[in-house]
Amino acid sequence: MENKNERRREEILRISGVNPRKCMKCGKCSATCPSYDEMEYHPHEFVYMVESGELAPLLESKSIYKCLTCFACVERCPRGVEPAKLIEAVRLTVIREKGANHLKADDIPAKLDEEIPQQLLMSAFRKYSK
Amino acid sequence: MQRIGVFVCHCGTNIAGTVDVVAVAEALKNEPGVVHSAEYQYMCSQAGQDLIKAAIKEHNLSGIVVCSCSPRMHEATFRKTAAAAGLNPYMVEIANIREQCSWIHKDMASGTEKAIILGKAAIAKVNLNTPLTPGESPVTKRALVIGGGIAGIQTALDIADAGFPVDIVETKPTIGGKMAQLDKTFPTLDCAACILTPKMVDVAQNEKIRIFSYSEVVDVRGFVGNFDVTIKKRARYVKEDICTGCGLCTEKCPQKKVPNEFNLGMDNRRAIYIPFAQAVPKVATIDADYCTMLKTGKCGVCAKVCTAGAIDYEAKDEFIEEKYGAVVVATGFNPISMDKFDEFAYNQSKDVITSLEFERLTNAAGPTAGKLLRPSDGEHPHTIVFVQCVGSRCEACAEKGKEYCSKICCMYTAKHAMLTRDKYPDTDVYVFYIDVRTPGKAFDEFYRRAVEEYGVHYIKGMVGKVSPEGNKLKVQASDLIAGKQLHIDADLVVLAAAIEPDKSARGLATMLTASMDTNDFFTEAHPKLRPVESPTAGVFLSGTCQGPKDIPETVSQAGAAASKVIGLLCKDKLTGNPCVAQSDEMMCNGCSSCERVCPYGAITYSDKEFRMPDRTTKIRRVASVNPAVCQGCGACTVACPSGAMDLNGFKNNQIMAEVDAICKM
Amino acid sequence: MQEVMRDKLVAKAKELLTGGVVTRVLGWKRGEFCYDLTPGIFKSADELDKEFDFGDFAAPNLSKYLIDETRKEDGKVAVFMKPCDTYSFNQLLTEHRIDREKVYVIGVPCEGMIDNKKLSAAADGIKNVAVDYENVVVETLWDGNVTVPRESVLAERCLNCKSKKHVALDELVGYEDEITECNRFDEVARLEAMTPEERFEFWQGELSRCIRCNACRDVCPACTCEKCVFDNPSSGVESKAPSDSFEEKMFHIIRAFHVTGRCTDCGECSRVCPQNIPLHLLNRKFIKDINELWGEYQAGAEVGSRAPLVNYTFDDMEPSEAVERGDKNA
Amino acid sequence: MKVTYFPGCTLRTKAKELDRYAHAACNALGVELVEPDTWQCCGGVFSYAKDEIASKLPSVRALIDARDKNEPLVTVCSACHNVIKQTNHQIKTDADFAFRMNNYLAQEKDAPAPYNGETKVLHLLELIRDEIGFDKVAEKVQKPLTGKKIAAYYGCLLLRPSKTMQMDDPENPKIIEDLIRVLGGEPVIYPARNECCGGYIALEDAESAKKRSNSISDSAAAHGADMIITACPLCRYNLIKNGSKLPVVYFTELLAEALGVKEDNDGE
Amino acid sequence: MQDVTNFKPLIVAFCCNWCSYAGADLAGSNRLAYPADVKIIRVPCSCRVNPMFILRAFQRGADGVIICGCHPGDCHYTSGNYYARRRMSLLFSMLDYLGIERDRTRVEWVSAAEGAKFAATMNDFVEKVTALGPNKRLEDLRCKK
Repeated sequence: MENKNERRREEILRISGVNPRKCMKCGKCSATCPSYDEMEYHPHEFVYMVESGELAPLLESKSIYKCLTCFACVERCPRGVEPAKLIEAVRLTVIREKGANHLKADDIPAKLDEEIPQQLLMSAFRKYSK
Repeated sequence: MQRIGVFVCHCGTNIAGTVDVVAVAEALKNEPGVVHSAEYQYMCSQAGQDLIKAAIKEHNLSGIVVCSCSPRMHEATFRKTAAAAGLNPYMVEIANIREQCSWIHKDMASGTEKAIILGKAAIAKVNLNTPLTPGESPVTKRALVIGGGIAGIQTALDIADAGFPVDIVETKPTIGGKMAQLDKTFPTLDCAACILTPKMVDVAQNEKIRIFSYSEVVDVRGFVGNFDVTIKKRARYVKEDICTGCGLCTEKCPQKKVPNEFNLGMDNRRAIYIPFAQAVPKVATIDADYCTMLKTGKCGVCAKVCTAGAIDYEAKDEFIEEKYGAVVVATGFNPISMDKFDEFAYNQSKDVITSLEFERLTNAAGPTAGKLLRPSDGEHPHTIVFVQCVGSRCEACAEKGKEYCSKICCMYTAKHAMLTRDKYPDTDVYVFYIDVRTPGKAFDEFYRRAVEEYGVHYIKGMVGKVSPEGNKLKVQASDLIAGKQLHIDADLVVLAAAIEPDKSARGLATMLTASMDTNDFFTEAHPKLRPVESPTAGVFLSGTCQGPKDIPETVSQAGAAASKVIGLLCKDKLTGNPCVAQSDEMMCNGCSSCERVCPYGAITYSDKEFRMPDRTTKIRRVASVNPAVCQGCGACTVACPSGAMDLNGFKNNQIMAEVDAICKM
Repeated sequence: MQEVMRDKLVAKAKELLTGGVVTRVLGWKRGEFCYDLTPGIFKSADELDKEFDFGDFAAPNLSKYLIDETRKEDGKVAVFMKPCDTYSFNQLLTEHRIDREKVYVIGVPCEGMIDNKKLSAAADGIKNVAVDYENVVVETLWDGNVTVPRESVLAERCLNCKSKKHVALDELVGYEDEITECNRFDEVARLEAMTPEERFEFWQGELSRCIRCNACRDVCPACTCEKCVFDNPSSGVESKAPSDSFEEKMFHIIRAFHVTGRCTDCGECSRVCPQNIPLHLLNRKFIKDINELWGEYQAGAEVGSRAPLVNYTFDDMEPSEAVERGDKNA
Repeated sequence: MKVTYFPGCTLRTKAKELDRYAHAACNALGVELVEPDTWQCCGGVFSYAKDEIASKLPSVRALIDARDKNEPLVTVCSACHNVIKQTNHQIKTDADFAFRMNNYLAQEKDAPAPYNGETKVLHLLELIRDEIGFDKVAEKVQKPLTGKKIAAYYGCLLLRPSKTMQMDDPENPKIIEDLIRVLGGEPVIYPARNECCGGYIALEDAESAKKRSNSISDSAAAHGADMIITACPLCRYNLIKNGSKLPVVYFTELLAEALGVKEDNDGE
Repeated sequence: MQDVTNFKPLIVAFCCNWCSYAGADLAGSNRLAYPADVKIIRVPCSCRVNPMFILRAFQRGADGVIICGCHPGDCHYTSGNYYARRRMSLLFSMLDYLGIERDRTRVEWVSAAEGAKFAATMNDFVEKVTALGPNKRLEDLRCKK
């Protein structure tokens, strides 16, 4: 168990390329986050919890689907930590598991409307499915 | 061939306990060049020294080796002894047979054997020693202080107080620097002008001090004790010696739309101006970029109203050449540009200001006569948000912010917050911080008073974005303790901008061959032990040009720099260390390798003519070392591919002889 | 085989001489044998016609000779340079050894030079040589025509050519070219991968052949000291005769160290070594280390660049790490 | 001037106007937009996982096509631009990624020469500013947008991450405002112009997208704008779908209008 | 075969005057023993150590050479040890390349306060060099038997 957690942590750090130790805990990422109210765990908490190995709550949290990858946190972080990349990596460790796609093709028809651009479907699939 | 005397010290039993000193003296007797060998209880005692002096005379010694304690202990002693007996002090070598032999080895046999080898190495070296005479250079008894802020002012006053003439070069039309722009000073809250302007007057009235205002240093040559400096005095189009500072011209000038830099552009001044009421020198200056007369030749109002006849539209830049013994750099700082931090909307709203602008907004001599009013509409702000660390501790991007902590922001922000709450109790004041750093006498107490007595809201977290909406500034921020994202409708946002060294510092460092760190702060000769000296001899550092500092620190460093300058100027002649590098021009390639590794800028090049064996002449570029500047590290000797560069006292062949002596078994 | 022919260079040299742009031309001179080109100064059209040569044996790097030439008072000297020679030229400019104002650099493209030691080994009694892309046809005194693949007799440095672009130039005769692949550090890496015993064995075998003829030093464009430490009695390492003493053993280490960061890897040392000692492998080791430890550095690529040994950063690697670093690669 | 043009999937379906007016305007400006023979959808979003290769192949193929023609690669859709520029940047800066990507390409039929980020990626806005020049555009304006108060909406994709996108100041951009001025309109500066519209969250959490989109259109309206212009089909969709009070149009449409080539292309 | 049991190596230590030589003095003052095989040569700065000195020592029979200087950042002359660090990196790497045992050379930063470190360093270095035995290779580099 310990081992699996540690492996996951390393995987998250590897695929994101983020070094959470650079964080100086100023909270500017969460100050800047447009999805703050929708999230249970916020960008700075992702950074802190990945660093401390507290992955389970993050992996189970809906917060990983609420990040818009708008990169405001990345842009404004004074230390170059790039929290959005870390959140994406956490999400990927979930949806890369077998059968763990968050968005399935079958869900789509119900959500379609006349005007939906292809871009939206493509983006959502990329973000929520493997 | 040298005539060498060897003197082996017992140091009581300190040496004699584990080294057979008699055997050492006996063994060294037969080394090449040795004509005399003796041992004695305490060589460093008066009797021991007398014994050495007598031997030098009796045996006509040309060099001596003392086998004793560490040279760090008594090398100077024995050099004096030798000099007293008429021997060049640099013909003395010490074999360290105490700290590096008797004290660490238990066994008499191996201790003795090693002591003999160390003695042989010292003898081998002395055989190659040559008498050295320290170079002497005169000292020009005048100091130059570059920068006329509080650091430069304090340094100049202290040097002048000791009786030495000092020149201050200041780029602005007046001295005073940043401190003149401040309102109150932490943690005592005394008014900056009240404590600074008397000092400015002292400077003006001090007969030893000359002020070159509106001037800059354009060239520096020479070395410690002997700097030749060229100062450019920019044309101010007003004769300084005639202008009385009455200020009539500054009221009548028709060009009213010049941004007033003293108030950071928050109001306007005229094209002819005196920066502020207590300016020193109190003379007017014409801003050539805006003056209609200078630009078009039509106007001349100031000349008409000046009863003293001080206006001179024909004035030209003047160049002054002066000699100095010491140079003090006091170029200070500036807040960084907020252009790259527009998430705080500095460029999008007039009501987002920097802390220095806030100082002017609360200063009685400022654009609002000391009333805290919003720059956009002149209304009194009811909610003020202070943001700390804007651009400080910022590692993300080099062209954006600074990696270091600017040190002064925590305290001045606490001051601003406290003063605002004191004067306007109806205002809500928020301070967003990452850490509050208040090391300093009565500093933390000050910050706590802001929180506890004045009710300033300190919130751990950073502001993410400031959005100007209507006449409000919507501030979106983190409250990390409460775990909330805050949204505050503010009337005024104040940014604690990071500070950086003045832009002029880099060019100056090049002229002075003084080193700088990656942030363009001047480097000190030693971070702990020589904090006010540059590694370049004769160049001293005062104030924030060396690193972020508050006023008390700046003033103490300014005084320390002054005392170092005084110590230098007190000397009539500088006696150098003769163990300096020396270039053999016959072998020098002129390749510049040595110059590039020299931390002191001691090496220069010139083209010299050499007569060749075939009677032709050849011109070659060759290096020469200024012995007054060289500190004798030897970096150049290894960088030199041809071996033309050598170090007196530690010559290649001397060290090689030591190696040979040690390895000859 | 070379794309640009001798006649074109001669014409260019004559034009510069008659036009008064230069007073003399530094180029390659025909020697005793067809493969024996040496540096030469040409002052007239006549001399050029008679003695100037260029081709697959124009190996000598002429940059070093400019030190003396530019100290002479009489006007400008034109010099022909292959791309790799221009690196040495720039390095000498960096070291203030040459007065740039007095030189007119004519760039000559290079398709690779033939190593006459390799050629002599392949064919005995060389009378004449014809070269095309693929082959070298040697007319010999005794064996008739001997044909060998060109690649087999190309100089080592040309097989691992580092650049076909001139980095210093006043005028180009011909064209510039690109290098697609350069594996010049492969041989160093191969040695690094050996055990210390094998390496010792290798170098002992190579360096034992040295006869201390000083040819490597004399040809080296970095070895331009007014007085070499090995000729200087006060340096402590002076010695001229082959002996068993210190400098004899350490000569090549010290020489390589003295040119570190200044050596452009022109390969002249190995070219002239009569004992075929691969001296360039010492220099290349230093270059490889420099690149790996402190970032890519090519001496002579840029005039005025700061050589790695007269530079530093605060977080350079420690010597112990620098030495052990290789183990991880292996 | 001839450039390689990557339209992207949405420009062929729901955002035909964005494409059509881009062609019309470029025609008027003397720029020929040439599509590669084949191209595939960029994927809509750039994957930040370092080990993600396959989803970036379409971008690389387009980049190679432009490289082989020695032309810049131009996009108009913000999303395509963001994905392709970031992919190009990753190839240039991440040697491991470049190595694996090239290995991948080497397996293909008619494998192209290894790609190392040589192509210059330009958004049409950048092409106008940096290659054509605003002054040249100003000369060609036929029907200035006089009196129109226009709010430029950047969103996140054009500007961020700014180190990679290098288009403009991420916090206080001006490229679209400058264009509006050149076209004779009056730009409206409002703080939400670089905020996110919600993007793909529309499919996951419509409420969240609504909140984001409304805050943007409300901010633009509050600052007195008559209309919002954008370069991104998804931004436009989110703003309109969530009830923007202001019309939302593509910047290419305004450009074509000012250049006097809009009508000719309407209803094609 | 060498008589390894009685082998006493010859070690030359170059110490900078300001830090390491003072550190060696401190080791002495604190009576921290290290083998008498170590002989110290005082130089003003580690940057004064010419690679020629090191090679000379080996050639004349030294079995190990160690250079001690101030810690990076603490150089009395501000930058000398940074140059020394680069020079020694290259020199040692070259000796390794020629097949000379790595443990015969070392650079160690010892401050004036680190008497204990100085003694410990010397003890360790002597132990490593003793284990290697006499320095035959460098001497034999040119003498193929």
